[in-house]
Amino acid sequence: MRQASLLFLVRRLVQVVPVVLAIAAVNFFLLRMAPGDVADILAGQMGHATLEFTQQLRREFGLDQPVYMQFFYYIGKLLTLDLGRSHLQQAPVIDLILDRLPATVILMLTSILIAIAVGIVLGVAAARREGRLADTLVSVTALVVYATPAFWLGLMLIVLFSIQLDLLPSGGMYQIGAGRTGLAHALDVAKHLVLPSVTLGLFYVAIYTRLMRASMLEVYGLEFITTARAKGLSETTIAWTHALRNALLPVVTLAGVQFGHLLGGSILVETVFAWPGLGRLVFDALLQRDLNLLLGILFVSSVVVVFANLAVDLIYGLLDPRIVHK
Amino acid sequence: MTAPMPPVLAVEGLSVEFRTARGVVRAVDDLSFTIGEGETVAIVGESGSGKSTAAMAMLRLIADPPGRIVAGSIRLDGQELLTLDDASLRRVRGRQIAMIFQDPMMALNPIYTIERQIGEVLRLHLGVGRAEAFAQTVELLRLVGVPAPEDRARQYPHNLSGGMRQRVMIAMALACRPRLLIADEPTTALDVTVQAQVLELIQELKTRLGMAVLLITHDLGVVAETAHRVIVMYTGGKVEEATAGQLFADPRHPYTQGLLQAAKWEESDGVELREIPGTVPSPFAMPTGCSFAPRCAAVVPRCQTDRPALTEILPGRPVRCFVAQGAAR
Amino acid sequence: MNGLALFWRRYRRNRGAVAGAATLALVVVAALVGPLLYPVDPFDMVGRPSQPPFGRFPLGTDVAGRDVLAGILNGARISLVIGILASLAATLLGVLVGAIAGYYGGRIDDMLMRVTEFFLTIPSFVLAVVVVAIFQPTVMTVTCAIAIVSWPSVARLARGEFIAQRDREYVKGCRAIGMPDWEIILLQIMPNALPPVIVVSSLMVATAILTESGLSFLGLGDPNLVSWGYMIGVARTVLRTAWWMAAIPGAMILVTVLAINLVGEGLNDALNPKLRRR
Amino acid sequence: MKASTIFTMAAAALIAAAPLAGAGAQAPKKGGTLTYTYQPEPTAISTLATTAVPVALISTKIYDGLLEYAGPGLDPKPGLAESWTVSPDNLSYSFKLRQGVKWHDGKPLTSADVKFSIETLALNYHSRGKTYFGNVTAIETPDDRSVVVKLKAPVPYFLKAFQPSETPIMPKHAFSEQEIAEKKVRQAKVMQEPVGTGPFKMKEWKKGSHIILERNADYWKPGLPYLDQVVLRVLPDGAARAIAVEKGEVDLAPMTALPPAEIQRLGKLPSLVSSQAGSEGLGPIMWLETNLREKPLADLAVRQAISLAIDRDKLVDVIWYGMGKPARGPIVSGNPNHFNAALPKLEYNPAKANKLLDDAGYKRGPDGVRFKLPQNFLPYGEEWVRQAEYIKQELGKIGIQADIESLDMGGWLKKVFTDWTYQITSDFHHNYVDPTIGVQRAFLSTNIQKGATFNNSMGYVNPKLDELLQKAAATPDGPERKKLWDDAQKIMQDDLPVIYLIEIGYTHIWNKRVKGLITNGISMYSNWDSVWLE
Repeated sequence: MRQASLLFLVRRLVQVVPVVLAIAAVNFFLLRMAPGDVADILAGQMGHATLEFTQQLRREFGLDQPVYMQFFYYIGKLLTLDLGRSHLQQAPVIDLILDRLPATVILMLTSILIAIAVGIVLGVAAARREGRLADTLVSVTALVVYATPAFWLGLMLIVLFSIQLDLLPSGGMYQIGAGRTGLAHALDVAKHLVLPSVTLGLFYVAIYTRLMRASMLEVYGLEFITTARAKGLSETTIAWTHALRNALLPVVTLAGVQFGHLLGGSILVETVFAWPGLGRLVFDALLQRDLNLLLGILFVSSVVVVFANLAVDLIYGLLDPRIVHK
Repeated sequence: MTAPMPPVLAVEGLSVEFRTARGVVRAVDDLSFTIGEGETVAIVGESGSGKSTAAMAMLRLIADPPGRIVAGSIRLDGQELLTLDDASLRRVRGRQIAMIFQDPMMALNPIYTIERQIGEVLRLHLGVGRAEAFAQTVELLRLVGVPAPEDRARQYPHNLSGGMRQRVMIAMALACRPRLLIADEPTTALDVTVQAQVLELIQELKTRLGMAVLLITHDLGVVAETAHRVIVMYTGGKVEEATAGQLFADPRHPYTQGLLQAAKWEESDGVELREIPGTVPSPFAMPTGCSFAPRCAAVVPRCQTDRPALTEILPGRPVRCFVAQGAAR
Repeated sequence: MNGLALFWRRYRRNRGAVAGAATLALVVVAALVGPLLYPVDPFDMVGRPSQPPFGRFPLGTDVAGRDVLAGILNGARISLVIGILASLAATLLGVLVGAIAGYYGGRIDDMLMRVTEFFLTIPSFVLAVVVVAIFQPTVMTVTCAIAIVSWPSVARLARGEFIAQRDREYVKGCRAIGMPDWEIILLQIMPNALPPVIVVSSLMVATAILTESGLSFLGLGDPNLVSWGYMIGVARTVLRTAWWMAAIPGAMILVTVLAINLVGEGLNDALNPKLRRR
Repeated sequence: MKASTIFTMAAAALIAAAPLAGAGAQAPKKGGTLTYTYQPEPTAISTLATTAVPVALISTKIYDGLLEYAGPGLDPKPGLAESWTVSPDNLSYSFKLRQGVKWHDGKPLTSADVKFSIETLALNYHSRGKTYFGNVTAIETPDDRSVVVKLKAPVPYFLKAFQPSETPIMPKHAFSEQEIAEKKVRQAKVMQEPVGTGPFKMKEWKKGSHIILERNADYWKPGLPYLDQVVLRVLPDGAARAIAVEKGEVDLAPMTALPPAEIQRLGKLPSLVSSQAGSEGLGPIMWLETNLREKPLADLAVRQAISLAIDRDKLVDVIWYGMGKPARGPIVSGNPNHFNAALPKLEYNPAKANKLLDDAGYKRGPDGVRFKLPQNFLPYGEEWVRQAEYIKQELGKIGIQADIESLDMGGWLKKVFTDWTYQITSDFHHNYVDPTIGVQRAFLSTNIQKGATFNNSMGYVNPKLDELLQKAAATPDGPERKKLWDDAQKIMQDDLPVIYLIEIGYTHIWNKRVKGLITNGISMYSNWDSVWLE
């Protein structure tokens, strides 16, 4: 059994390689279609650089080579897991990404956990009261939240909680220069995390609530729920043990898909809340034609997605013993 | 065979309605019957006859909305079930009345082990601990004839064969030694040899544990082998009741006759199947007279206009048919 | 006709969907005739900047003294047009890919699904941002970018429907009488496979409007046209003093997207009665 | 209030508060952290890598220049060089370095570092290095404390070259032979982990979040700096920056780091100070660059019409919230030494513009459009988009359809300076302290070079102007040079190779508790060693 799982894992990982390489290739050529390059940007930042100067920069960065040569060079380095250097930030891409990754992961995990937890509770509650007032309220709220642009919501939350009520910081990840460590630091980060994670999470709360409700209702229609009732189990027990775990499968699938997509959502939220994560970095890198950095982020993010999907498969196996990985 | 006294289950005037977008449907109509200790009563009928709804009603398992028990009484050992509060009702379910279902694959939760699903009942109703629950589960599995019960207990439903799964269902139902076992089409999903084993098992355990059994089925073969008394249902109402012997020897209602006829044909291979012509009428378009009239071979004009009442044509032989009652003028 | 009546009867049963349809109709009417009835150029500086609503201008002015109501009415057009066009394009592409993959199966299916997966692996909003930034923000590129990130889900759905349908008796029958594949796909299977796709693509309009607003917010909208997302982006800088300036277009997005979602649910009820609870 | 008057007041306050001036009304306090915000985040800590504002803001606190400067016109005063002499022919400059200055890593500063910083670094890597040091023939270091720079021709602004943002003095020992030989100076570690002689040194750089500089205890000015720390907070969203300033989370938003609307609002708050003083040495100016290579922009009448169609006062008031004033030519009016005050104001007169176009034969089509003129804009932020939208509206009124094409920085640079395929675009230049540094590059015909940025993208050729500019570049400041520049400005206003828009007033907003910020014409690029917190 365990060996089968391991084999499955290895096979999945092997399958991943061409996908990830294909992604890298498409990204490479897609980004090369952008007008201007990092030498232009650097020259622009200089104020008034000369043509000779920009050419020198291109030589320095290897941008004077034909595109296919640059591509082979890039892929070659990629195969040795070298993401190259950011010409603009003058640092290895991997360092820049690793620098930002924790912030994004914290934000993503918190939001997705909030979303799943709240979504499950609300979805189950709504499903158990199907058609009644509570259900209608939850469903309508979910729909409204689902329709709210996240960045707008973020701005409104700042106005309310940061400006009017002065309860929470308006941005950043922790109070800079306060030099807090340990628990105090963690609490500080938590305080800064509230608004962005709620903003990013609310949209997904709506999705998970709806999904959970639908999924629960579907499970409620299955016969083993009747069996459980016939056994004399209370409705609460039935909901939280028999129904929930079965209803979780689609939620897990979605979570896997969304973990990757959170990077997209986090562009907006990180911008609004000055969260020092990857989402913002990707946007800046794009505007500054920091090709290597951009490629690196996209690469890492697709690897994250691939692993998230892998995790989903594994969690599937944990949730549902019928699923055997072949 | 006579019914032992007093009855374990006494149902009287039970009516169940469903509210749908197209109107109210009466799924069970004024159903009454009793089951004594050690007795097996079968309810037969085609699908849509209301027999499963009736079975579900015994444990008040009909989803509300849309369904509702609108009239009647269900007494278990003299205790009225329809007025019980939720907590008391849960103490009846699984403990005093247990149920097994048509498709054990669907009726077992796919993500929990056998042990967990049986143990759950034991822990809930008998308050035993985890270890004790496991021990009893193994005993129960052994009782219902599951080989290697210790191993099986730790497996999941999908690891078992259909027959084994149904045995597990039975073990689960029997966990608390219920007074009444309701078996809703317990063998339909199984192949023929396994069917026989399962039925035999139920019979044997019934005797051993002194339960009453309510068997819901459309299979007259099953009835013949196991039931003491038989209730024939059509469009939600009882159309005939008799001991099994009487029924097979001397069916009075044309519907019963049709069922028996169809069953006989079914047994002899190679010959063209003959079923009762026509279909069960839509609950939204019930005929004004006898609901069987449109399909009835013995139909007389009165059947189209009046609805026959359930009348005893012999002691203990109620039939709902003008022709059988000799009132077909 | 009868089918339409049945559809309407089923649809009508969902009160939220009826309310959604009514709201959506209002928005569409506002988009169509609003700019005619209220012919103010949304880019014209007509007054003092940042005036609150209900003064000289019904919804106030924006940071550059431009009429917010004019922006809302004109923005309705852009937001709806982009939303609808992007979903249409995504639906067409998605159905095409899904149909071919599902109908033919085998290696074609494998290949097409790899491509689909590829698009699903890149975070969609990131991809949209990249595409728009690279090809310059215009209505065209924004629409295309949204379509590019939206089609894979349609493709998957359509593929599933086609797989479910392709071995049905009627399809076998069509093959038996020598009907060409394209005819089977387009005229025979498509009508049966379409209802769930319609539901999904109606919901996609809502997502597309949100995506467009996000892009505009990042400054990646068409600079020659007013959209609601653009208006929020503009108002962002004066959030503190003139919150309504962001709140009004934000509320418009919310209401419109909500209405579309409700309509989507209604369609779901009406077109997929068996999937009613999804 | 005019910027210059604010400046004088601030300068007076500073002199009163300066430590050397003795008993002031308020004695400076030591300690505290000054937090400022600017967008975007710097990409390196040295203006050799790029002279972009965020880099200059932070690196000038770490790296000293050879000299320091006073007043809006940047009068040189001793810095790392405690004294200097200039030969009568203006061809030899001798600097004497201060004794006992140490790098942040403890090593002593020597004349070799200075020579290296000029010869190897500034000349080759700084974008204005050739403007300053192109005439240098030799740099001699007779001893550890002496530097002699020889020129082949006089450079009138030569002493202005030693600002910390222009010629940062960097440690020679921080660069490897290989980095210098392979011209990979930009990749040196010191670009990210700076080692300077300035009042602050690098403590922590958390990319995407903040940079913390801490007090250099061994700073060569005794008792300075007052501040314990200078912190840069990275806040990508303008509204968020404003909120942070308003809440006191950030003390300073320099150089229009906030959205103009917010600056206008925050400037009125009692807790904050808003000022346009202190950027005279930069002289920011904005214009519409016009591609003169083809019709219709080759036609002077068209350019005049465009100029007449734009209401610069409204542009300043509405789009820039009053932060700036209408421009009259390429040199900002705040430049006391070189601005030609006789230049007339640029008129706003759409009727005249329409007539000009009618007379020049540009007939309106049935849709009222005479011709299309796609418009680009410098992607520096929201206001630039608003401005493009405004220009589109105004040009629309005279029958020119100027649809906006949105490009990000990379695309814009390529289109404007490499491909020359734009029609009109907003652009923005710094005059710097001398017009030869900041102005001539955009108008000299020899600066029509594909791929070189912020130069003569218009393809503008006027031999008479070329001659004036070149002459001015080699003439020492004085009436003769003033005349040359006055004439040049007249030509540049008449020819309208670009449509001058406005002189942007860099607005700095700070918390009242911050004192001593405005010291000269490049206050934000100064080292803040005497800034203190109340």
